[in-house]
Amino acid sequence: MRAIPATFREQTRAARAFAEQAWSGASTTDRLALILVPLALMAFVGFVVSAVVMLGPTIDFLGANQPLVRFGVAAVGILLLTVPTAFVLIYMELKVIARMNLRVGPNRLGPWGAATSMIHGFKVLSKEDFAPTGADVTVFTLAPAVTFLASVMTLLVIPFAPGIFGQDLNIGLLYFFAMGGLSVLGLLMAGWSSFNKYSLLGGLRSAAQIVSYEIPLTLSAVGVVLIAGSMSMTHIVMSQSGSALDWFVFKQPLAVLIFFIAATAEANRTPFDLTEADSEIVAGFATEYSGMRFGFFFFAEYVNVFIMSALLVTIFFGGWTAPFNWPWAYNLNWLDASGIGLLWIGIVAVVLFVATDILGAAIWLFGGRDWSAPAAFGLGFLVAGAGVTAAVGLACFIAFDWVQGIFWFMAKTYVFVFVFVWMRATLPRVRVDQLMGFAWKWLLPAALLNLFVTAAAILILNQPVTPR
Amino acid sequence: MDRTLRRRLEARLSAQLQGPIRQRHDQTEIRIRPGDVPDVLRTVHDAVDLRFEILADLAGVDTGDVMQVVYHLWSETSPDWLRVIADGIARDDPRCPSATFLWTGAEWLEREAYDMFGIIFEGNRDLRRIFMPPDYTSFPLRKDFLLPDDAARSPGEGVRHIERPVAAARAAADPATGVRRARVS
Amino acid sequence: MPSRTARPNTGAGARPQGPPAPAQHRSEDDPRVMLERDINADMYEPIPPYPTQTERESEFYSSGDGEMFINIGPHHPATHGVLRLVLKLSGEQIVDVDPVLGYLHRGVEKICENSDYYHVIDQVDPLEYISSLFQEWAAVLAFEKLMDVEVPRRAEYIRVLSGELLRIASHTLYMGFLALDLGGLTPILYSFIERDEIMEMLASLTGARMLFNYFRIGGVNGDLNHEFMSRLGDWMSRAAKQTEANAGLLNENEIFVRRTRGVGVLDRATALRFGVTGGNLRAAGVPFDLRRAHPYSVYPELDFNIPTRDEGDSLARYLIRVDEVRESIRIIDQCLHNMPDGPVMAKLPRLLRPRPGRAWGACEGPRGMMGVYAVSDGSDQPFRFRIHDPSFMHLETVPTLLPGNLLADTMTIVASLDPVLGGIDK
Amino acid sequence: MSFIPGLGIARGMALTLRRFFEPKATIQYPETKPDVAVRFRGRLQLLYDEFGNLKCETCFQCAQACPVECIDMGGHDTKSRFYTHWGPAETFGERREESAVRRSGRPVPDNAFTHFEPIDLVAVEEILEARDYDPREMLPILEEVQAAYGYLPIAAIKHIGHVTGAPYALVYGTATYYSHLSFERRIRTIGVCRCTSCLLAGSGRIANAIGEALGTRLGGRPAGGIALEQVPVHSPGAASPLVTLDGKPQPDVTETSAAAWSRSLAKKSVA
Repeated sequence: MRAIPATFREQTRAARAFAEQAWSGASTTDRLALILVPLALMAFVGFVVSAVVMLGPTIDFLGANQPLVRFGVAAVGILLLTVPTAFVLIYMELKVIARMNLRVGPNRLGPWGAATSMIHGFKVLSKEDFAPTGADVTVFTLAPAVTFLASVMTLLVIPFAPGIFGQDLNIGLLYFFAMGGLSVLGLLMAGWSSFNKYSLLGGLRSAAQIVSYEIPLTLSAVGVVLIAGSMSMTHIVMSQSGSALDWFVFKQPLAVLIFFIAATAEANRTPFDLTEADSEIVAGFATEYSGMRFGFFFFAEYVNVFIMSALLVTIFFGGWTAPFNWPWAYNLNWLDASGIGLLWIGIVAVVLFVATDILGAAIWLFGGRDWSAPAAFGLGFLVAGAGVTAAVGLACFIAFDWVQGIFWFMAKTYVFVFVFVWMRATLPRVRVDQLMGFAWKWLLPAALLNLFVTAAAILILNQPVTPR
Repeated sequence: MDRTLRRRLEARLSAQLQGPIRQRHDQTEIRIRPGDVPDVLRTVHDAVDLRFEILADLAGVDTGDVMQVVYHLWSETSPDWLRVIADGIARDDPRCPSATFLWTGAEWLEREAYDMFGIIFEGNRDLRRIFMPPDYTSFPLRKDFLLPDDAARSPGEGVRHIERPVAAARAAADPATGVRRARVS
Repeated sequence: MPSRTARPNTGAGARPQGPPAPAQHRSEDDPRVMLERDINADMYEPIPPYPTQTERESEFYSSGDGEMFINIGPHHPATHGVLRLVLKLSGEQIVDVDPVLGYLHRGVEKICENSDYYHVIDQVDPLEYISSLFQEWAAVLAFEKLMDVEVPRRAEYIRVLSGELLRIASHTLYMGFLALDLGGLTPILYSFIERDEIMEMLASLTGARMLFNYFRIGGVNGDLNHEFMSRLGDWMSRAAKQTEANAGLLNENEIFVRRTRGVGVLDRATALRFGVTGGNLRAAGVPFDLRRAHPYSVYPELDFNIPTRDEGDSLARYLIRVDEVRESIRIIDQCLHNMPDGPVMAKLPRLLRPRPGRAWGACEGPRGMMGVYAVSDGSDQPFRFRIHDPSFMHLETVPTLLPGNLLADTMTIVASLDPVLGGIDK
Repeated sequence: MSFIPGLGIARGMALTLRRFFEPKATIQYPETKPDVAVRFRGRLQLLYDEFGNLKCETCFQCAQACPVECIDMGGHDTKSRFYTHWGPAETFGERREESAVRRSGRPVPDNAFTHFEPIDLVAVEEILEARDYDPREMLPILEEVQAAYGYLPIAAIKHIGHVTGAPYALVYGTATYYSHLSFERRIRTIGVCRCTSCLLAGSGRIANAIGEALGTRLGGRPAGGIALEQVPVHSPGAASPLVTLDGKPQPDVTETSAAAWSRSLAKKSVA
C-alpha cells in the first residue's frame, strides 16, 4: 500500500516516473500504438464533427452544380476504368492467341496466369525511362500522354447503360471521331521526336493510315445518324432498342463491314498494324520508348481496341439493349428505384445467417466424420454467400436496367474484342500501298454508296426512324 | 567418267590446256593458265556440245608454292562435273581475270576468294572484304597464316592436345616460312 | 570491330597491291560519332560503314536528295541470323541495297584444314544449322570420292531417309518464317510443332537434336532403332494431313497471296547468271535438282517428281516448298518400304590417309546445292576444304531483286529466298 | 486464291478457331519432363553401371575427340608420376591470356605440358617403319624404343599413338603395364645374385632391404634412377652374398649395411 503523494510536485514526479517506466518498458509496436492511437482518435472525432457540421452545405454545393460534379466523377471513373480494361485485354490477347497457337499461354502468375498483365504493368513501371540522344525531349515526353488521353477522352461519350455515361453530348459521334483523330497526333509526335528512322517511318505510316481511314469510318456512321436522326449516342442506342432485329446492323450491313475494317485500321490492329510492324520497322513509333512512356502507348492501343468495339456495339449492335424483349418491365414498383433499402440489407443479412447455419449444420451432421465444425460452417458460409450474392445479383439484374445494360454492353463489346484478337492470331500484315489503295479505292466508294442508298431510302419511305 | 566429254574438251580447248585432262569418279578436270580463264569459260559456257551453264563453285587454293582458282561447272550435256583449275598464280601478287562477265554470281565468290587468299580478280567491280572486317590486313586461308594453338605442322604444335610429330612437320614444312607445302601437283 | 589503325600483316604472305583505300571515315554506327557531332540534319547524310574502296561501294554510298540510309540488322526481328542490309530508301521505296556479311564468320574452312577427316564432319555441322545433315552429306560424299570408299546400301537408304525428314523440317520452318516476316504469328508455331516432332525423331536416331554428327565416311553412325521407327510411324500417319492443314492457313489467304505474288521476280536467265540453285531456281522454271540432275545416292531407284514453276516470284518459291514437302513424304514412304538389310558402315582404318587428289561432292539440300571441294596431300588432314553454301548465292541476288520495291517487301523477298546466315558466313 | 474474295481468310479464321479448342502441345517443363531419346548423346556426365561402379575408364579419348574443347580432364597417372591434362586451359583468365598470345601469333604455353620435352623422333620413325606402323605390335615397338633411347620418352609415346592410330591411352597403358618398360632414365643398377649360396648367405634379405630403402623391388621399376636387378650369373671368385653396382661387385655390403648403403647411393644419384 503506497502512500498517496501529498504535494502536486510529488504527484507530477510520480506520474513522470510511471510514464518513463512504461515507455522504457514498451516495445516498438507498443510505442507506435501509444503515439498513433490517440492521434487516430482525435482525427476521427474531428471528422465526425466536421461531417456533422459541413454535411448540409456540401450536399447543397454538389446539388447546386450537378453537371460539374458529374463530369468530374465521370472523368475520374473513366481514368480508373482504362487501366483494368487494358490489363484484361492484354491478358485476353496473350491467352487467346496462345490457345490458337496450340500453346497454353501465361499460366504461372496468379490463377491461370491472370496476374500476368498486372505484373507486366509493374515491370514497365520499374524500368528506366530515358530519351535517346538527339531526341526532342519535350515532344518525346508529351507524345504518350497525348495518345493516351485522346483514346481515353473518347470514352466520355460512350453510354454503358441508361444513366451510366460521362456526358450525353448531342454531337457525341462527332466528338468521338474528333478525339479519335487526335490520337494520330500523338503517334506523329512520337515518330518525329524520337530521332530514329524506324520511328519516323512508323509515325508517318500511322499518320497516313489513320487520316485515310477516318473518312470511311465517319461516312459509314453517317448512315446511322441519318436513320436515327441524331448524333447523340444515347439517342442512337434508344432508337435501336427492342429486339435484336431493331439493331442497325440489319439496316446497314455494308456500313457495318466498312466500319469494322476501318476501325481495325483506326486501332492499328492486325492486319493493319503497320505502325508497329515488328518485322519491318522494329517497333515503329515506339522504338525508342521505354518504361512507362511505352506503357502509355501500350495502354492506349488496347483501350483503343476496347473503344472501337464499344462504338461498334453502340451504333450498330444496339448498345446496352438486350437482344430480345425482356418479359417483365424494369423498375418493379415494390422495389424503390433509388437502390436497395435498409430493409433489403437486413433481409439479406438474415437470409445469409440462416442459410449458413442450415447448410453448415447439414454438412457437419451428414457430410461424414471428417468435417470439423469450423470447416463445415465455413463451407456453409461460402455456399450460402455465393447463393445470396447470385440471388441479389439476379434481383438487381431484373430490377435495375443499368445493371442489365452494363451486362449486355460488356458482353457484346468483349465479343468484338475477341474478334479483334482472333484476327490478329490469324492474319498476316498488309503492305502500305495495299492499305492505302484499299482505303481509297474500295472503302471510300462503298461508304459513299451506302450513304446515298440510305439517304434515298429515307427520302422514298419518307419516314425517319423516330426513337421510341 | 565421261570419255566423250574428254574428247569434246580436247577438241575445243587443245590450245589452252595445260597438261592432260584428268578424270576420276564423276569429275573431269582441266588445267589452264589464269590468262585463259575468260576464253575457256566462255567456250565451255557457250559451245553447243558443252553448255556448262551452272557455276557450281569458285574456290581459291593455296598450294604453298602457287595459288589456284578452281571453278566447278555443271551441264546437262554431261554426267560429269567439270573442274577448271586456273593454275600457277604467283603467291606474292596473285591476279586472275574475273568470271563476272559470264556469271554475275561469281562476284561474291571472288570477293570471298580475295578475302581469304588475297587473289585479285581483274574486272570484278566490287572486290572488297566480305567476311573479315574491312581493316583486316592478312588473308586467313593462306598456308602461311598459322593458328598457333592447334595448327598441325606449325611452330605452336604440341602445346595443344592435337599433337603432330616434329620430324614430319619439319619435313613437310619449309624451314624458312613454316609453310605447309602440298605434295599435290 | 577492331581498331582502324593499320596493323602489320600477321600472315607472312606479302599483301597484294589491292585497290587503294582513300582517307578513312568514322562509321555512322560508331556511337562516339553520335556523341561528338552536334545534332542537325547532316546526321542523315550518307557515311559508308567503312572506307569506300570499290566502284560499287562509291556508287552505293553516294545518295541523291530525299534518299536516306537505313540499317536492317545486324540485329533486327526479321533478318534470319545476323545479317545486315544497308538500304538506300527514298520514302518507303528501296533504291539500292548493300548486304554486309561476316558477323557470323568462324573460319570453319581453316579449322577443317587443321583437323582430321573424322573431325571435319562435326566441324561443318553448325554451318547450316537448320539442316545440318546435308552439309555433312556433301562432306562425306567428297571424302568418299577421295578415298574410293564403297558405302553400304542400307547406309545410303538411311541417309536418304534422314535427309528427307530434315528437308521436310526445314521447309516447314521456312513457311512459318515467311509468314512471320509477313506479320502472321500463328504459322511459325504450327511449323515448330511439326519440326520439333521431326527433331525429336532424328534425336532418337542420331543422338543429337540439331547438330547431328551422324554421317560417317563410308556409312552412318548407328543403325535404325525401334524408338525412331515408332516415332516415325506415328508422325507419318498424320504428316500429310497436318502439313496440308498448316499450309492451308497461308496458301489461299488473300493478304498473303497479294503480299507475295509478283514480288521479287527472279527470272530464269538472272537465276542462272547468279548461280542460284535449289527451290529458288526451280521456281524460275529450271528443273535443276541434283537428286535427278546428278544422282548421288540411291535417288535413281526412288520415284519422285521435281516440282517446277515458271513465275519466279516469292509465291512460286513458297509453293515449290509446299510441293517438295509432299514429294519428300513420298520418298520417305519408299525408303521405308524397300529398306535393305546389311551393315551401315564400311570397314575403314582408324586413321585416314587418302592418297593425294581432289574431289568435289555436292548434294541437294533444302535450299539448294551443298558443295564441298576437298584437296588431299596424303596426310591425315584435308589440305584444302572448301564449303559451298547455296544461301550465299541466293543472298547475292537480293541487291538485284529489291530495288523498286517497298520496305515491307524486303522481308518478303529475303524470307522467300530462305537464307541461313550460319551457312553464308561460314 | 479462291474466286470468292475473303474465302481464304475465312478458312484461315476457321482453322484458328478450331485450333483454339484443340489439345495443346505445350510441355509444362518443370512438372513434366520431356522424354529424352535412348540414343541421346547430349548429356555430359559420368555414367554408373547397375552395380554403381563408375563406367568412365579415364581413357581421355572423349577429351581428345571433343571438337569444341568443352571436355577437360586432368590428373596424375596411377603411379602418380606424370601429370596428364587434356582439354582447354582451366580458368577463364588462363584462356583469355592464352587467346591473347594466340592472336599475337606465338606458340601458346600450357602449364599442363611443362614436363613434356620434345625429342628427336627419327629413331622412333625408323622403328615404326620397320614395324609397318602396326598397333598390334605395340610391345616390341615400345621395347625397341626403350632400347634406342634407354627409356620411354612421353613424346615418343604420343608420336606412336598418333601415327599408328592406337589411342594414346592404349600405348600409355601398355607402357605402364610391363614392368621392364620405364619412363625414367636409368642412372645406376644394383645387382643382387640369387644363386643358392648367395641365398643361403642372405642375399634375399639384402634384396628386400635395398628394395624397401629405394622404394622398389627386385626386377621392378627403377626408383630415383636406380634399378634393382638380379645378377644373371654369379661372377666367379666373388664372395657370397654378391651385390654389384653397375656390374662391379661390392664386397662390403652386408645385411646390416645394405639399407644405409643404398640410401646414400640414392642420395648421391639424385644429387
